[in-house]
Amino acid sequence: MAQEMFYYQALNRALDEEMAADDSVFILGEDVGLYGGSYRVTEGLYARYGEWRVRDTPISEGSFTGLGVGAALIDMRPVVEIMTVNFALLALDAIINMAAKIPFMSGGQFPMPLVVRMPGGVARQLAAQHSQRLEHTLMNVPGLRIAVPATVQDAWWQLKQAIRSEEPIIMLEHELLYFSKGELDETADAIPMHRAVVRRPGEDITIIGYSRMALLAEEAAALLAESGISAEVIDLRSLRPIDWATCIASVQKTHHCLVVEEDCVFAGAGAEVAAKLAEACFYELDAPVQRHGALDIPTPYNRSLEIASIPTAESIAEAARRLVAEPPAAGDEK
Amino acid sequence: MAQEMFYYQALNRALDEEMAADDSVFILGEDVGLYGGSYRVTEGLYARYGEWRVRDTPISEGSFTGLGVGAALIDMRPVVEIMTVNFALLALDAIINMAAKIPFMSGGQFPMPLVVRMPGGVARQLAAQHSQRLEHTLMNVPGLRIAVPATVQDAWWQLKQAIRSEEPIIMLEHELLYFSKGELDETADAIPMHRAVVRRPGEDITIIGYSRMALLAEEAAALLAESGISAEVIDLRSLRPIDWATCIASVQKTHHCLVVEEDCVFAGAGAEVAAKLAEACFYELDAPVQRHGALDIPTPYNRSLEIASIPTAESIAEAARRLVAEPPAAGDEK
Amino acid sequence: MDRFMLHAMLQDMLLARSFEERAAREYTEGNIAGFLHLYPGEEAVAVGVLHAAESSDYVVSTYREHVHALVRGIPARSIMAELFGRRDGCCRGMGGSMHLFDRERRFMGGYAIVGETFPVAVGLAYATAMRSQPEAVICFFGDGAVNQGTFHESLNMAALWNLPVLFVCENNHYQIGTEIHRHSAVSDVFKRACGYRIPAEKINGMDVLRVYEATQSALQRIREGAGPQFLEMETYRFRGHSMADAGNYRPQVEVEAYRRMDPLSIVEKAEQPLYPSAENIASAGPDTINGFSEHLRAEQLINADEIEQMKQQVEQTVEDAVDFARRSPEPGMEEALAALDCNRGQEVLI
Amino acid sequence: MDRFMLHAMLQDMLLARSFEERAAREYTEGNIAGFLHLYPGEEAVAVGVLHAAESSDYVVSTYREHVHALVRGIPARSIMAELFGRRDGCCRGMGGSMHLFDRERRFMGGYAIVGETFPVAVGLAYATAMRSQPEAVICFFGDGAVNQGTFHESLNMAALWNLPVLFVCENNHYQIGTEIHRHSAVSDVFKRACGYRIPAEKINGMDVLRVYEATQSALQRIREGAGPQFLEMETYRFRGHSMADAGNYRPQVEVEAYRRMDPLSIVEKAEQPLYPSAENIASAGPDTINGFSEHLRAEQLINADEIEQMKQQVEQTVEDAVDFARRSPEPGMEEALAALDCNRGQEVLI
Ligand SMILES: Cc1ncc(C[n+]2csc(CCOP(=O)(O)OP(=O)(O)O)c2C)c(N)n1
Ligand SMILES: Cc1ncc(C[n+]2csc(CCOP(=O)(O)OP(=O)(O)O)c2C)c(N)n1
Ligand SMILES: [Mg+2]
Ligand SMILES: [Mg+2]
Repeated sequence: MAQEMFYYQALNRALDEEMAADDSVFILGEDVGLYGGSYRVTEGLYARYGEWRVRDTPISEGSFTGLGVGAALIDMRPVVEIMTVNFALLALDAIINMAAKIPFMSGGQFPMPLVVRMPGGVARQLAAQHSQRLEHTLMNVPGLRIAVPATVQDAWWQLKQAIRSEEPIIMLEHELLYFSKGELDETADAIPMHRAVVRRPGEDITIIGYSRMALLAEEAAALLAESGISAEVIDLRSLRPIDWATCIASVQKTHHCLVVEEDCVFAGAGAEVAAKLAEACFYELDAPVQRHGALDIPTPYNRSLEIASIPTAESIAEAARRLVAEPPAAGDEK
Repeated sequence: MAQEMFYYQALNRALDEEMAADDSVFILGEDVGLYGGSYRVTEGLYARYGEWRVRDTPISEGSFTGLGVGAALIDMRPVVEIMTVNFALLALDAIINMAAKIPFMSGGQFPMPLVVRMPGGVARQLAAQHSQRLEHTLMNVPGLRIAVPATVQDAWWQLKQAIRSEEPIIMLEHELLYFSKGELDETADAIPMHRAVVRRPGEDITIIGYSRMALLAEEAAALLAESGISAEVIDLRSLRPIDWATCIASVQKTHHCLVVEEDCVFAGAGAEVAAKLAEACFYELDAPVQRHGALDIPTPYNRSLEIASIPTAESIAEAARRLVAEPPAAGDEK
Repeated sequence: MDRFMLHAMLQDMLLARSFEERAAREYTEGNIAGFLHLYPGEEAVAVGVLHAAESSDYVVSTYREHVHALVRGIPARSIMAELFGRRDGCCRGMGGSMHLFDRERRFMGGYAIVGETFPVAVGLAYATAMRSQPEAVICFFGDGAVNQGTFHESLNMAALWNLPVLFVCENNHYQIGTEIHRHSAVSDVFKRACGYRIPAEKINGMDVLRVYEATQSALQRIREGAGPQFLEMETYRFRGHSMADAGNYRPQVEVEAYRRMDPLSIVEKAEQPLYPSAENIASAGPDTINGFSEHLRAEQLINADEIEQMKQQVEQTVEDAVDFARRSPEPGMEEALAALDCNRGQEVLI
Repeated sequence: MDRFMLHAMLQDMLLARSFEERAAREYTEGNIAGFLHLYPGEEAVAVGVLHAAESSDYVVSTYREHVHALVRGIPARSIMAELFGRRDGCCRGMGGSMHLFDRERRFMGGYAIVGETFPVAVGLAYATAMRSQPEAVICFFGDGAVNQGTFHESLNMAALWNLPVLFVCENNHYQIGTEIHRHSAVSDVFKRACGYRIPAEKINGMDVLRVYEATQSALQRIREGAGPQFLEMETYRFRGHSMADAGNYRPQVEVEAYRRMDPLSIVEKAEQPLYPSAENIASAGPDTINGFSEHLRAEQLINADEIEQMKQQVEQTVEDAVDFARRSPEPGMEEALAALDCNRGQEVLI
């Protein structure tokens, strides 16, 4: 029953199905309605559900995200789209100090069935202000959950799961994945929202990634296979909580671990993954857990520099090669 | 020539001296002027320097921080006080997308001699919205520097160094330290702004902390000494950049490392420290690097729960004891 | 307005004053900690507004919200227990003074970050409008909050989509130690509403009856579909900003002048002025509320005995609340974790 | 206004149009990437405003800033090279289309996060006022930006402290695909200034002379110490929001109607209309700029030859800019790192 489609279409379908099923679900964000969404994720929904359920907002990220929080207090299920993660810096008070804390501060009286979707990552020459990554910031917030779908199937599953959950959930979608194609099987049994999956089994090294980096890790594994290295690739699918069991089991088998991220390495998302696995697998590791991520600079506009600032399949493979060839060189921050 | 004073007085003196020396230095923030500052840091300066140089602002964190950015573009040296770090969530666009990126995006044309001071940390029953920690968020931003003074001497040194620097610098001051006493020696040779210091030498374990946690680590070391464990305590003093050399040298000696932080452990500031040291000292460590930090919940208002949610000298000592008694138990997230 | 209503309002004002002064004492004695922002002086606003509201309306407030919560009907016991950080507090000791919530009474929270009340109120109103329900949302905030970006963003959205929100500015002239003419380009806060086509009015917030009437007619307009309304309540706080603030930045004459207009004296002025002495009042300049006070007494809507009785009742309520709070147990960590994950239900995460 | 000035303005408008259309072509050919926001249709605003400014005034702009940069005097070469991401770009290829900066010309940046221009402008003005310097700060922004919280916060501070800022709203009626009546409670943007005591006016932004005059007198008031001023320039963009947007949300009749008011035609209408055909114009309704155009021709301030010559010059400038950009080398990573640490100097960190 699988159907081929774009990632954005899978998200669109998830929204459409959930809106049809539950009229407390509504969407709000800039140009989500009449215009159909900057990345077409909300295409067609305005015509179908009308302006109250697909609400075009002014450029007021702080307040329309807060509006979602207010509506969620009385059992609406708002799906806020922040046009890109870069603008979410303006909405962090609503997300961190309100959505994540109200259920707790109220002593458990209030649900927070809020979903905040935001396209992000380094796309193509959008320059420093439009290439912000925010996963590290959101990960440190108790009360939030974060999904980072890399595939068409996960985009559909995780968005549906997020909308149905009573907790505040951030969906980090990658701008370069919207127009990637994949299979959607609506009949398959859903994987739990925050479970990691082994995308490719292997013996020599565990490569852990998420979102677009999980796909590059798979490409890297193919390259590594050519040089006789068998890499196991894990797609985290979720950054909060993280499915440690899947990661640990893999590292216990391969004894080598490379964490790949698009975040800047210093204090990025990978720091948590590396710190935790270095601790949990201390006695199993044949080499230090290494991180491979973005250079510690704002993203340059120039295309070659932009490419050089974040991991590629080749650079991942190269980092993995160095890691399995003991002892590894120190300090690999691509 | 040392003089005893409060931490807030050391900051006040640093401001006063720099303002007297350079009339491009000015202060802005809520109630910094007539009122003298919520924590008395700017006391007396309004009377001395007048309203243009000590500017009381409306409650408009996003814009008055941005005002500082604008003024810094033309060689003013603004010292922005965000009344507490909790309100800095409203100013992150100005800090992350503007202050940190403009020098880079402009191709190196513009300086950014901006200082943003913010009291933070868990104080005393201020509840979840007023106990936000933000170090993890700021650490991941290329272009920023972060100082976290724990002592009177460092408060004075680092604030003066920050004001004189041409780069954007965040001063994270701890609310519970303002009224702590210590010695200030104005004649001592300044330690470089981002150098870590060994506060107490030891042989068996390295305990790394910053801000108030560095002081608790010292107390913990005293407790450990009673049980015959010799702990070396490092005060990072800076979270970006981090002085790795000092940390690595210590871990190479003690072969054990405990990272203490007030941030929630999951994806907190300590994740970077632990990940990096686990990698850099892989072959020297006798046990995994462990982190000891805040529980993964918003800060409860109730006093006992609040205390239980963050490290204490006792809990640090306990974590250190377990760590040196090999093999350590898994998963210590106080 | 009938006698019953009037008495209820006076009783709430007395309770508010007494509760807050007691909270101050408990703070001094170390039973309450953190930031404690008290309401004395501003009672007419909370009482006038909330008596004009329906119990189905939603209320959103700030860190200075004890009295809004009390008048809304949250028992004094459960508020005091929350201030004590105890298990029987309305938020089980997790929220404290600045974060009172009561789902059942539609008290949608005290928010401690200035400016958060606006989008929350607009969100509640959006949901209400979307479901075509007749409820309104009452959003309280101070004069200082008006300068926060969310004020602007939220008022624009409320007007654009014609949402049922009543914005109530408690203009006590100060943002902590910064007087309004030093924090706002316009000292008449209601003028800020002009940029959004929102009808706005300045009301004497020391006069509970005027507050009541203005609120009633604003809520009526809202229910008729006129969209958001804005009321600036001019008022004054007698104490410092919080227990940490002695309020020394204010001229003593100013404090005295406002004490003369103590809202409590509207209905009981001659009987027993709580704050200013009778001589002070006599020597005062024009007191905008004397008229009302005299009117009420002339109408014989209350007498000295009734007031005395009310006061005793109020004192008892507060005493009982403190007693209750004191005896309530401390919450355990498992309760904190349960509060955090209150919504997880049976959801399988991993 | 003298002939020389008028010609300079026309030349800048022609250059602006030509530069932008060429950028669009280079984008289509893959030489420029990222988001590219073009200015055709709005030229009268940048040209009118910046010709009225002094070179010592500061300019702050958005992502739609190429033309502001050009008119400010940044060479077309160095802007085009920046769009190409090359080393000789005004930001060495680090900033790109949305982030043009030029310290020397006081072009204080293109900011890509909507609303950032406000506090930057206020900060520049604060510094200027504090140093008692006579410069003003010109802050450009769109109609959509007006709903961002920083607009409100910044205007309040500018008015409160009487800062020398000229706020220039380029009201092109759209926030990407959302028309102004769907994003703002008031469609007359200038009305937003009323909440801050800032004098504000709506100007026909398709009429370069009117823009010039209004700016000149606003700047004069600012320099006389009258504090911030606000000008709403009503204008229109002929293209989509960016190269990624075909602009299909707009009725074709609307696009055509505004094309008839093409600001370029003010001074050269009869000669060679760039956008609408002569027939289109003839069949048009009232064209607010015909009056000016005729006036200028009647005064014989320009003739066909001069216009032709100007056009050739402009084409050559643009051609040369593209050529220059194409030949400029790519920056290396060491240059990126140098840009990041530009201010470190001799500072010892650790
Ligand atoms: C965003 C933010 N900035 C600063 C503060 C600190 N603060 C708490 S109350 C307050 C003053 C608020 O004044 P106003 O809105 O007039 O309310 P009032 O306290 O007078 O009732 C300030 C600055 C805060 N809580 N949140
Ligand atoms: C904070 C923020 N939110 C959203 C965006 C995406 N965005 C870029 S331009 C734009 C529309 C701006 O409209 P307007 O201010 O009218 O300027 P115009 O593009 O019409 O010149 C939007 C929503 C952004 N850059 N920044
Ligand atoms: Mg106030
Ligand atoms: Mg526009």
